[in-house]
Amino acid sequence: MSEAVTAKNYLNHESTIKSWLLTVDHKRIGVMYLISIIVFFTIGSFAAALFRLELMTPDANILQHETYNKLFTMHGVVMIFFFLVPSVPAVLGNFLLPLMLGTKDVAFPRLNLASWYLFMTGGMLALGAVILGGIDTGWTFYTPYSSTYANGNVIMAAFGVFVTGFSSILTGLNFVVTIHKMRAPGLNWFKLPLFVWAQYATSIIMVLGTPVIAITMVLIILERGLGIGIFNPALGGDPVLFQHLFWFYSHPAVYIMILPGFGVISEVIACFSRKRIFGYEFIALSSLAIAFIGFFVWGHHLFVSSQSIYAGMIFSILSFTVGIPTAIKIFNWVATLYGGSIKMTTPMIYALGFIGLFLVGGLTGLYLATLAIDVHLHDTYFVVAHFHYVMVGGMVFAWLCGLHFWWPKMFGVMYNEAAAKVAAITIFIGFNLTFFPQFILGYMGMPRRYHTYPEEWQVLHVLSTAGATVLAFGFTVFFITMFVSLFGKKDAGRNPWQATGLEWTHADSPPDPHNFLEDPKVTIRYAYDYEDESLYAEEGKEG
Amino acid sequence: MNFGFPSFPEAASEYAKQVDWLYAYLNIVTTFFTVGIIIAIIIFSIVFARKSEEDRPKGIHGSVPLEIFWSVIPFLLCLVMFVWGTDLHFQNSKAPADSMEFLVTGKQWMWKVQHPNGKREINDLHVPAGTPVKLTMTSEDVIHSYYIPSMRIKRDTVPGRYTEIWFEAIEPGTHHILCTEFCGTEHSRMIGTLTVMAPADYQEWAGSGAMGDITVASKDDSGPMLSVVEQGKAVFTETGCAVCHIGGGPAQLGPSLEGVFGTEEELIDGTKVLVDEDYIRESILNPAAKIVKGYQPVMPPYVGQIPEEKMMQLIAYIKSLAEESTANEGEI
Amino acid sequence: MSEHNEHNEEHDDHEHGVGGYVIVFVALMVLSIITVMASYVDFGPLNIVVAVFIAVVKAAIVLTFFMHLKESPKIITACAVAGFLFVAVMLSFLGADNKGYEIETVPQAWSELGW
Amino acid sequence: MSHENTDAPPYQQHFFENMQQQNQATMFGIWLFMAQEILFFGGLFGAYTWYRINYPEAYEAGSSWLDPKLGLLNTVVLIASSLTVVFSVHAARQGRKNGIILWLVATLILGGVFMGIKTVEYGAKYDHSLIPGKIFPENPFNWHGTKEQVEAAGHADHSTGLKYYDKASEGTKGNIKPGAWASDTYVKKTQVAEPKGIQIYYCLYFAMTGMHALHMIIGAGIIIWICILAHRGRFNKEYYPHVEYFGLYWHFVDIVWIFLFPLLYLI
Repeated sequence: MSEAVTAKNYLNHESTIKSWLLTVDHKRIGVMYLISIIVFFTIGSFAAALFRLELMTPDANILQHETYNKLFTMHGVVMIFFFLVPSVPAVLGNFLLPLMLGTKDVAFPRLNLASWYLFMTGGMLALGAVILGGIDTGWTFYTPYSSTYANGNVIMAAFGVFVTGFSSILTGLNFVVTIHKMRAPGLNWFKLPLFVWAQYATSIIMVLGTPVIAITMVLIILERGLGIGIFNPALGGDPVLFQHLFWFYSHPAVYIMILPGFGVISEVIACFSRKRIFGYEFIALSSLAIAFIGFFVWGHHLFVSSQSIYAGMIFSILSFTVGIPTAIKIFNWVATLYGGSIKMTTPMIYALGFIGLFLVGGLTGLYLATLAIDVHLHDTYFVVAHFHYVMVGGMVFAWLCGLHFWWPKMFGVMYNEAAAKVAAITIFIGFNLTFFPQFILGYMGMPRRYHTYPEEWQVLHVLSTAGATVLAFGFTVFFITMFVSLFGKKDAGRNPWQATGLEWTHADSPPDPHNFLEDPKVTIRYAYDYEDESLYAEEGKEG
Repeated sequence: MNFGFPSFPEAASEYAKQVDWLYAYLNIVTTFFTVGIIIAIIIFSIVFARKSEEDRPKGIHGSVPLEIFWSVIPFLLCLVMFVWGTDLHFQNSKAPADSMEFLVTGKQWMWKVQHPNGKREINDLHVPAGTPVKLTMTSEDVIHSYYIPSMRIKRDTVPGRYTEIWFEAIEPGTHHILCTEFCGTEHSRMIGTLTVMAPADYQEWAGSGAMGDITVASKDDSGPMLSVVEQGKAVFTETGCAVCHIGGGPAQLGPSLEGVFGTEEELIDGTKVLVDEDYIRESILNPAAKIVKGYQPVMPPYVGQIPEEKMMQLIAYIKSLAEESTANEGEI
Repeated sequence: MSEHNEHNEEHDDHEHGVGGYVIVFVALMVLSIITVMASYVDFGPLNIVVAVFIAVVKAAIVLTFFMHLKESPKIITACAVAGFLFVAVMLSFLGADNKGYEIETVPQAWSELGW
Repeated sequence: MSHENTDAPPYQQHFFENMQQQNQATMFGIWLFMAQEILFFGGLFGAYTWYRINYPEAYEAGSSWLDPKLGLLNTVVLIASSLTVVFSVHAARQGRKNGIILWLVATLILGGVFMGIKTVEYGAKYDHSLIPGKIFPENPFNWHGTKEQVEAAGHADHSTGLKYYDKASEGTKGNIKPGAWASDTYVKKTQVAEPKGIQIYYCLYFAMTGMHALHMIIGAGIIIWICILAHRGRFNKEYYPHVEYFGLYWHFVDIVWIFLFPLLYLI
């Protein structure tokens, strides 16, 4: 790293490997999560690239059936449990939460470090399962396939998910306590940044939802290892029960994967519109509403799996209901743009891209909540496209957005704006090209997890693979840009975006090991007070 | 089906067309919002672009009427989707009484089908046009899902339990049959062709005795072709069910099965149970679970002794016993 | 919920000392015996309701007195309640899927509605 | 605003403003953990509910082999151990080091009694071949009827095909242990039908009580650790969080049993 700056900060005050591995500093733990999830992201992406290539032709060319199944399972397990769930909460959340709250650390720093170790243990177990023979159950682990018929190391992978689940629970617990008890004097609930609100809602889901998947994984392990029969129809077990228990967590889990993204977007939109956010209370409380209602909609994953049609009806209406708080957020963001002073920086491009893509993802969710339509679309590429629009178009865009936004704060350096913008636009185009054709494929009936498919669908698959190539190129540009920037001059300055929030106004870039040189006192009138002239004062432009 | 660039699946039944109308409504609503919001973002980005670093736009706190407006309108639009979609789904969830019943068994990685007259097929399905066709389905191993895109219907086949779907094809043609629930290595090969034939052609085809291109022939195929009910009767006799379950009278160990299907029976603990496919299946596999009042739990369990296909034939036969007896009473 | 909950001073909640705890213990014992006795009476399907109700009362007693929810800030009570609430929701939805596999259960009325 | 807190007690973490904040934060954290535990067991109770609706008769038949007397005894033991924990916390509040250790050891002993009774019960399940799955391949799950059916058969004739080998008469036959059930190859004129889902009942029985027992074993480890800390004089009147939080944990384990007892043994 550059020698230009000698000021003590959290990155350089100690530099041994031990000082990183045993750190209890939330900022360093955040950076460790960042590095880990980038590794997992790369692994998951390579799996996706391989099977996307295979899907160019209707027949099996480069992969065996078995290999194909293992690859998409690996893609799903790694991306969901080891990339998306920790992407914003564990990286940006860990780094920013105490800074935003004006405190020295999270409530339980050692627990925080333990979470990272649990996460890595789980990740290693899952990767180990992949290396030692792979798993071919899909990330959903549906019984009785996973418990009786599947090949490979289901037990090891399930145990990996179990362990990672506890990492998630402990992180959530830590955040909830931190937000409740560690706020700086004067920072009351309705002065909090919306990122904190989003993290709060997410953490509640993590604490209350994840234990159910943990116990479900225990049951899978017992069933597969000891054949106790709890999901085995031959012994009276019921595979549909597994689906209920699984989705009781896994549906709220998609809100774990998207709510923190909403938080990031709220910050960025306000900052680059230079305007307080429109309808602050509605955005804040809609996060909680989503977290709460999100627990009662899981049955829409079981519309065709012989669930009672009455239960289906209830879950259908509840699924529509959860769309409303989401709509409120989108309308409020657009309303914030109105009358603002909009600057098209890289984070802003990602944020606006997020709104567009998430809109498509969210609205296609309505198709899947509608009973008659879902029967047709269930388990087709329509679902795949919907999910990727929400998760990649939503969460990955939010993650990239947040990374670009807080990069100067995290590492004290500014990246090359032009290159970053090229990456952002390439990713946006590549993403749409990859996944929009899949909506059409889905309505035509292309089932997910198919290795080979009828010939007439080839055109759309080729389009999709072409898009994936563009997407891969975009991500490569992004990684190179960010990596190169680390070796640049540490001259980002304390508040390069002239943003509100304690992390910008009171902490250095990169922050001191103890975050703030003196304890911050909150004097703002309300959150996102962009009319406050002190933001634009001396340290605005030059650090 | 293929017109250069495939973009929309064929709608081969009335129901499929109704689903497409609902789909069209959803497309209109979502396109309106997507395009509207994206245009708003673009216009705002241009009109309110930062002109100078000295810009200090005025903040707006928010507006409760606006929030209510943009919550209630989408909610009402969603309610229409909900009511429409649920109504369509409920109306389609039960097959008409005069449907032809086909038996479908999913197995890694094939669909085994039996026609009402006993003819068998693997993977493919031949049906007559203009007749409601009901598929009663189960699975021998893992969960599969029977999917006919051009009929817009799909249902999981769950081991240990029966599910059903039905459709009525409008005109002759061929369509895809797909498995949509991931079921293992050759999941993507678990596909077949639905051939809709003119009723007369179907009669000829089904009556011909030709077994199509079946590669996995079962032992029963060697003899003269029997209908499902007849095969069920054979199973009924050879398994020895007839000893206790036909005729009735005080000396009989088990309740007579004539005319019981679809009725309610009182159990020893006083509760009532509807005699349906699942109950019959349960009573064969685990007789002691629900004993009809007046009888002793003496029947041995047949778990693992009757393959799924035979089970379906048995059930079809027991059903037919009920139909014979109700036919005399002139029930609709 | 928000600012530090002042009404809870950690050190002045010793009102029910040893004696209080023993009374709580005796109450729990009595309830345990009642629940056993109730199980020998045939209330039909109500048996399970009675048993669960007594168990809920016992759990509430343990939570209130042994676990000191009585003197704890509201947010902590909220934690406990949230846990039980979400389990209750899960159980009721699982119950809603009861017997869902019988297609016969579609009421005629619904399809005749036609809308 | 506060500078380095020089008058802070040694057990205050540096990132907390004061002890009150630390206490409230840790207490809140522990309760969130409790909420998490409730949901963890909630998954098992979900499975219990689901199968109870599907197989009511299996629950009835299966529970006939559980002894409510032992269950009640265990309930008494466990609630008593909750009481001793409360006393231990009470002692901690008054700063009595020996009181902490004494009552915790009492808790440990009661926990041991509970586990002992549990072992007896599990052993009986083994003898009756009621352990599902492949845990004991030499003694697979084998249903011989409810307790009432078996007792009736044992004293009357062999018409239902059931026979109980008591120690005196048949103890030496084959590899069947005294008091064990005859295997299928022995006497079975007609089979007793298994209620559907009977194995599932025992799956749930072992999963739920096993998970509960696992929590008790972890609790026992914590007791020993806290006793060591107390012995070293780590606690005082103002500072005894370990004891207090362990108390909460133990009461939670108690609450789980309060639900398990009636649901498994009584109805």
